[in-house]
Amino acid sequence: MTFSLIPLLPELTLLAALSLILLMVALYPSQDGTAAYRLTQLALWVALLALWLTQDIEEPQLIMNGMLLRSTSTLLMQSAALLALSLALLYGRASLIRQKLWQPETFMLFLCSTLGVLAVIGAYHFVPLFVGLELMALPLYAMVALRKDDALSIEAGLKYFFLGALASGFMLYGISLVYGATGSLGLLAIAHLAEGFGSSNTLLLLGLIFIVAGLAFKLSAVPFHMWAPDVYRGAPTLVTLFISTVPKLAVVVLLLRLMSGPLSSLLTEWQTMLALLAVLSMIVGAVVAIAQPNLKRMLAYSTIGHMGYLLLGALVGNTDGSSAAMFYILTYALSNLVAFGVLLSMNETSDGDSKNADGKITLSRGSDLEDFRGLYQRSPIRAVLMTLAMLSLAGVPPLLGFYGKFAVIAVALINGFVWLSIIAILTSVIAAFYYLRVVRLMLFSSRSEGEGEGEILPAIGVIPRTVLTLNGLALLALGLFPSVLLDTTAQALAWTFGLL
Amino acid sequence: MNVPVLSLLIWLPIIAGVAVLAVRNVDGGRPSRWLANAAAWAAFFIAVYVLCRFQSTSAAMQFSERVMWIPYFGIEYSLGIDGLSVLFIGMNALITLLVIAAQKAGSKGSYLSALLITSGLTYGAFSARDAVLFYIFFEAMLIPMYLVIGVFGGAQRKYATTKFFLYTLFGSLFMLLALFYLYGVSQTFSLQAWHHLPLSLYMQLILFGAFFMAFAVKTPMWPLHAWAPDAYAEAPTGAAIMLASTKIGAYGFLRLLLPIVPDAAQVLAPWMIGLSLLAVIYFGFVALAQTDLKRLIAYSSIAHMGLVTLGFFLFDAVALKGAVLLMVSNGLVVAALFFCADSLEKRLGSYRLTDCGGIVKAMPWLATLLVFFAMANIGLPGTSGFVGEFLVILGAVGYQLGVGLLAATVVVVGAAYTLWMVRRVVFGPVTHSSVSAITDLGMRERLLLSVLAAVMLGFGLWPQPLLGMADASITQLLAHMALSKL
Amino acid sequence: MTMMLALIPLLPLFAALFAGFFGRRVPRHWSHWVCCAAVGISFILSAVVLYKVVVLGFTEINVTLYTWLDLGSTKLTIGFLVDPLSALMMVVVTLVSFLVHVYTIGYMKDDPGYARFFSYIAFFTFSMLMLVMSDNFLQMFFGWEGVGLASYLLIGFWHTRPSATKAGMKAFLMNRVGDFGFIVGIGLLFATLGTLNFGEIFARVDELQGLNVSLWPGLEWSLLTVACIGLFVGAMGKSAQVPLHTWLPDSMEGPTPISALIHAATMVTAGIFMVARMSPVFEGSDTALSLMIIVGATTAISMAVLGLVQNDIKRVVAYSTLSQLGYMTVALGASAYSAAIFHLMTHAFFKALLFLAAGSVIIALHHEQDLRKMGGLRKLMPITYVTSLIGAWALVGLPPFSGFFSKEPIIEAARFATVTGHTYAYWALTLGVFLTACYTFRMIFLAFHGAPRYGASSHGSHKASHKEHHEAPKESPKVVTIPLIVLAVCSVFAGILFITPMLFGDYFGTSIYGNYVAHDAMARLYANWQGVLHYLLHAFQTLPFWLALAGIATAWYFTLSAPTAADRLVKTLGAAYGVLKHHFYIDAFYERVIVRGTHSAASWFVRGGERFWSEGVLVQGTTRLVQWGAQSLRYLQTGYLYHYAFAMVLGLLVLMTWWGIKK
Amino acid sequence: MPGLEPTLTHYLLLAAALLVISLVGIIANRRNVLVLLMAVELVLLSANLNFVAFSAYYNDLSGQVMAMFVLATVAVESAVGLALLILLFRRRGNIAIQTLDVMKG
Repeated sequence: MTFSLIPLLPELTLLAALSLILLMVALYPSQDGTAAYRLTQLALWVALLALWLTQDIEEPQLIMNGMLLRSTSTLLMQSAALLALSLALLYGRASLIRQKLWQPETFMLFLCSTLGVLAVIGAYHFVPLFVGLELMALPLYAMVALRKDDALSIEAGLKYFFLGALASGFMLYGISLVYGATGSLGLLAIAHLAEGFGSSNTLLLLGLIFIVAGLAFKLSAVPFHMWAPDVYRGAPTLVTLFISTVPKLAVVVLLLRLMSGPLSSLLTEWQTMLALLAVLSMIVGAVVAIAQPNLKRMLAYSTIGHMGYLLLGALVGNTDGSSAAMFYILTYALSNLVAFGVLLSMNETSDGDSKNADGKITLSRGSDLEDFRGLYQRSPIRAVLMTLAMLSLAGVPPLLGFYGKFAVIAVALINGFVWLSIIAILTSVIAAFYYLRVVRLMLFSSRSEGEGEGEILPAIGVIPRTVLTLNGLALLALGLFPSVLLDTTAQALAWTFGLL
Repeated sequence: MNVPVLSLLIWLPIIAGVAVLAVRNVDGGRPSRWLANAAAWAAFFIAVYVLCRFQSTSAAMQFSERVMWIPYFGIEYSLGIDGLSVLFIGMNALITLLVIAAQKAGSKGSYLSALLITSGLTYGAFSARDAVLFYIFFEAMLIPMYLVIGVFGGAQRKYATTKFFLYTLFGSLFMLLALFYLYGVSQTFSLQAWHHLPLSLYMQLILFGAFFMAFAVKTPMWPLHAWAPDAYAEAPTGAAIMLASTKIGAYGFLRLLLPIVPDAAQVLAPWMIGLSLLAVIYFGFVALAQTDLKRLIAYSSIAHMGLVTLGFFLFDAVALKGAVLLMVSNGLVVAALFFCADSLEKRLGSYRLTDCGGIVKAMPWLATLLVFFAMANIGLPGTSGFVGEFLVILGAVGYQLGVGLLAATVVVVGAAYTLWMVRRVVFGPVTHSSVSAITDLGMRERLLLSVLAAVMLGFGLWPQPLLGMADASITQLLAHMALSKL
Repeated sequence: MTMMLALIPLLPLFAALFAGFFGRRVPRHWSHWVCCAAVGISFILSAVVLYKVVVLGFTEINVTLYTWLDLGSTKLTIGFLVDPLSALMMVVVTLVSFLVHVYTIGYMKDDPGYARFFSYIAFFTFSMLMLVMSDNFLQMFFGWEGVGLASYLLIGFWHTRPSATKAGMKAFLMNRVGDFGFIVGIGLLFATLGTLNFGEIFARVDELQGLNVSLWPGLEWSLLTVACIGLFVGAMGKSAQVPLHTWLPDSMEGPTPISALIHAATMVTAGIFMVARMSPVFEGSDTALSLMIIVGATTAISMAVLGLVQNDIKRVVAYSTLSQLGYMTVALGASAYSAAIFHLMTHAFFKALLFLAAGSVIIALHHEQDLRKMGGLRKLMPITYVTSLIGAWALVGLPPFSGFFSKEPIIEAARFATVTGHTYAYWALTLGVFLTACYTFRMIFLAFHGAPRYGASSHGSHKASHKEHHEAPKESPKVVTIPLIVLAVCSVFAGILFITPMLFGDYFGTSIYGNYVAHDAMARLYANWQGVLHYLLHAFQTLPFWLALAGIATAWYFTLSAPTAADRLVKTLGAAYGVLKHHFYIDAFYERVIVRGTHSAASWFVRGGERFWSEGVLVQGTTRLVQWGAQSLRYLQTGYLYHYAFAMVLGLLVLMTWWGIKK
Repeated sequence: MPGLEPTLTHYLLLAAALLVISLVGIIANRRNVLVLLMAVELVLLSANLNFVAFSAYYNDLSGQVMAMFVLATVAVESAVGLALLILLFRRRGNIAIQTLDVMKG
């Protein structure tokens, strides 16, 4: 039994960078994050390069004894994850420095989690899958609580940790039941075995339910969403961006993979459960976001809502549905990057820093909606980019976000999920309201007092600004030529379906 | 002859709009205004070219362009115009030109830019032959409109814009569902193909509901109109005109709803007629109680749109022709009245009827033109307003005497609120301290309004050329609607 | 020929445009020269046309100018139909219009809106000519509304007076109420016959017989009746028949020349003209004829009664116009269309004359219109007096003045008519003669006879007269008196000259159609006709003649012989007098019920429909609902870790039960 | 005793019981974060028990391999959890759960 390590080059690159940073920290304990940051970016791009060079994109292949899958869809999603992290770090660099998180450890955590993401996207066996999930999740708990002196950060970290651990437990329990039902942990083998069961196998069904619960938590689908607003709010914004984007890519792949392959015999049960989750997520996401005074919190509910739409596409359970869901998550990630990119360019201060536990903790500034009042006058570029992001998230043509909604709702409706589609459009109208509120505050309102502006709006570096602008324009450009992304996704899936 | 004329028409204003935005702060905004004017003129001439080259004897799509755009869903970038579109292309060109040309020095580049982009998208919506393309143009218009009203609008602009945006989005998303369904059935988004798609009555009724939501909001029809008066009243004049004059919602009825679900339209026609009559009478009365000039114009426009939708659902050639002509006319009249309101507001600082009054002494030009436009709004023969109104009423009487009687009330009610407005604004005692000090219309305003007046008069005295362009397509539409798709 | 016909309306139009656009930039007299010349040429051309029609025998000239709209099924065209009926109308219109134009030069000479006034009246002439010359409903409606617009603008000519602008608006709106019926009538004809062309409609009118129309499914009416009633409602608006008459007295807010031109001689008779033009259609519906005869008779008698109690000289004439329009309508109802048109013509002359004479008095008295402040002008203004007297005689219908020849046949026709209500009409008209004589001569006596009252009563009570009342009133200038004289001549001779061809000859030929079998009033009149002379002599044996004399005597008694008797009579009448003084409370009804009702309905729509339902329930309601949902769901997000975990476990359990239920 | 020989079902029931206990522990515990940590670990361990039981049942080693991986994960998880606990205590001076409600709604 021999196998080549070449296909693992991307993962290995990240691992190498991780180790190198660890070594650097050991050797030069007092250094700041500059070197680690550069190394991380380098590692990400090298990994991206390696990904594209080592893949034979025509044929999906199982490597490492059937543990991992390499296919066009994993290539796409892994690339997306790496790219998203790279952009996120670029946008969040200044923010890290301001929040005194400019340390090598920060980047180690990011790399570690991303390694988990790559593993999950590639995993075709429950062992690497579970290990990947944990590898992805555990650093996140630490990252959320990275601001060790910020009460909100710690609170968020704890909440995320406990609930995340519980969800991991659900997931694992579910895996164990599936193992019990089939006697195998390899997805390919399970797929073959489960085909004969139909939906009569209690263990398999129970297992499915636990797994869905675990996945729903990762996706922050209602009612497994409760962590999301608090964590989004409490975590350093860069971490929030990461949580809302990169792991979601992995979890979507996981969901689609389990649904289309190993557990496809239970499609009706999948659909019923996902439909319930989707409806609740769409409604809660749209409705509760309206009452949020804080942008990060609002975006948490926005994510919840978006996951509802994504599930709408996913639950269809065929190639079209899967590619729609995958396309959706990509459009969402791109739009989200812009929104958070703008948010990261603002200076967040936390008045809670200095208070102790007995005192009342006032929440921080810099991410409240009020801080965006009259933003256009003070910083047009931020306001315009944020507007693009909000309209894209709201799904207004001709921005990219529209096509995401277009794809999932089209697929759902054509496949007969009429009521879900109607709920989807009703909630997207409600959702449009809160996205527009941000636009309205930035563009239509003016700020009366002028104090504290420099503090909130530091200058943005040339490179982040350029890249962020390009990212924002990409929402429009891809909106005019959506086929670039849509065809890529669809083809990636078309070539790999059955072995997603 | 392969110049993509329609693409040029669509993208030229949009690209110019972006360029205007880019240079808006250069040299005190002069280049941006110059550019905007140049673009508006260029688009106008292209539109004139299109109108001239248009073969009015044919009901077929002309100036066609087809490129596969989103192959995954089979969505094509497919353009083409027939007799129904061409009138509105022309009107959009005229209105855009006037709106842009009306801007004096000092107006913001971003404002002009938004107007240009809206104009380009409007051309797109009128020439799209693919449902998704239509939808995108239809919806994308929301963004510049939303921004321009929100930034440059009146005191209640935030509330008004939000309502406007959400209402329109709400309606059009239902249409999107209908498009998806039709795509699911036919595997294409081509409108042409959908026109011949057999559909069960049950499905047609559902699709009707979905299309109705979109177009009834946009038209607007009762009871989905609540956004319109606020949006018209709060919008800056140019935006209000672009919003009220382009008639894209009513066009949607003609282009999508009627040909795609003709049987449902037949079945539901009595309800639609009822809603239209309700609009005519109800909005007429509401207009009567308005104290704000712009709101009065807004309600008047909505009331007339009731007559337009009435014309659609009578399934009568005369009424349908009248409805199309009324759309064009109402676009012109509303634009003219909004311009007048704007001229007044610039001088008196208010749109309230109680603040105007007795302007005839100080502003004979405006007074004369306003009376003329009021007469066009009333539908006095010889003005454009008469043609459509008359034909729709004729059609309504032919359909059912009761419907005709109710439709004809517009003759009285329309005159009542319009004359009331004229009496308050033009005649009567001077109620505002600055009325005596104001100056009459400047050269630019005079020219602008005179052009509109001349167009309305010409259209009223000889509407045949206009109808001639649309005639073949309307006839074809009627013939098509008469065929059952069951 | 086409060119000449086109020029007849277009010349006044060009003049109107000239005066309107350039009037303020060129010397004042250019406006009146251009307008008078244009209308004058129009008159000459019209006379030529009439000559061709009558003498050269072009009985019907039908030309099409252009296709206004091609509807596929039919072409709506603009063109002229010239036959004896329209030729006559053209001459009357252009003649009166020309005289009024000339008169205006004197009457309006100090007005700042001089050019504007000429522009308006020239435009009016254009519209009126388009109306009478039209060969189809579309063009007729164009002229119909055009004259309405001109009337609106001219009533509100002195726009600084709120009462004037209000009267203009009222006139327009009431006419629109009429138009409502008119357009529905046109629509019915169009819907059934598919054409708006008069010739085609007349040719196919038999197809309409027996057809029914349903207001809504189940309620069926005769189509012809509904269409005729619709058209007649239009005529009621334009020709100010009860109950759509109240705008006409108010329209006296306008300058006097237009009262003469528009609100006496021409525009208000457009309704009469239209019905006469549509005679083939109206002949098909006894119900419509009956309605006309009743409405006309009611108008004739009730407005004559009101004329008795007016003190404003113009209003007296206005009510007399209303009453006379009632006579014409009765004639129409009695199928005596030619009698109606004949009376229309004579009325145009003598009523224009009376108005212009009243105007002459008004200028002489420096815009004093109150009869109680006149008196004794006979000596000071001899021409005005004599012409007024001729007008009054004509109006009262004393032989041999024109009014006699036109009114007498109408009364006779009412008697001979066969439709329901003709007896009522006959007695109403007969009594009307007495009343007409009363109010007309009351006006003459008050204005021209007795002692002057204008100097004495004007101490401070009237605004403008303070400075001027020292100057004695004097005769008006030539531009004013010459039109009076011309009209007086017409008033004297028009009847005696034209009664034979117009009523009993075949002047109208086929242009007026009467069903002389079913509605044989004209036939019976003709049977009694033994020539003009006999008719004159016969007059002294008829009731109307003596009633007229009695009326004059009564007027003389109450105004000159025993002025205090009038006051005593008023006291005796008491409440009844109040009813008259308030015009039967019709205005009050409109003001209090219709106008206020509309306004309160409008504000109710705004409050109930817009604010409560659309804005409150639909918009705010949805918003509140969503916000309430948001707050409720937020409440669930307590912030406590164990609640979050509980939610997850609950979710898990729900998924399980879901599956369990399905199982 | 043949009747007391534990079968697969017994192991599964035990694991399920452990799961329920831990869930109750998480929901009902409102004071101490440390107890919460223990309860959470118990969830994973109950799953682990399943793996081992099934592994034995199927005579398939992969389940036990999985259990090993899970054990390692549990250890890491505890480490992260405890670290967070320390942070909380340092910041607040207590580890009560009820105070963790600054963010809500």
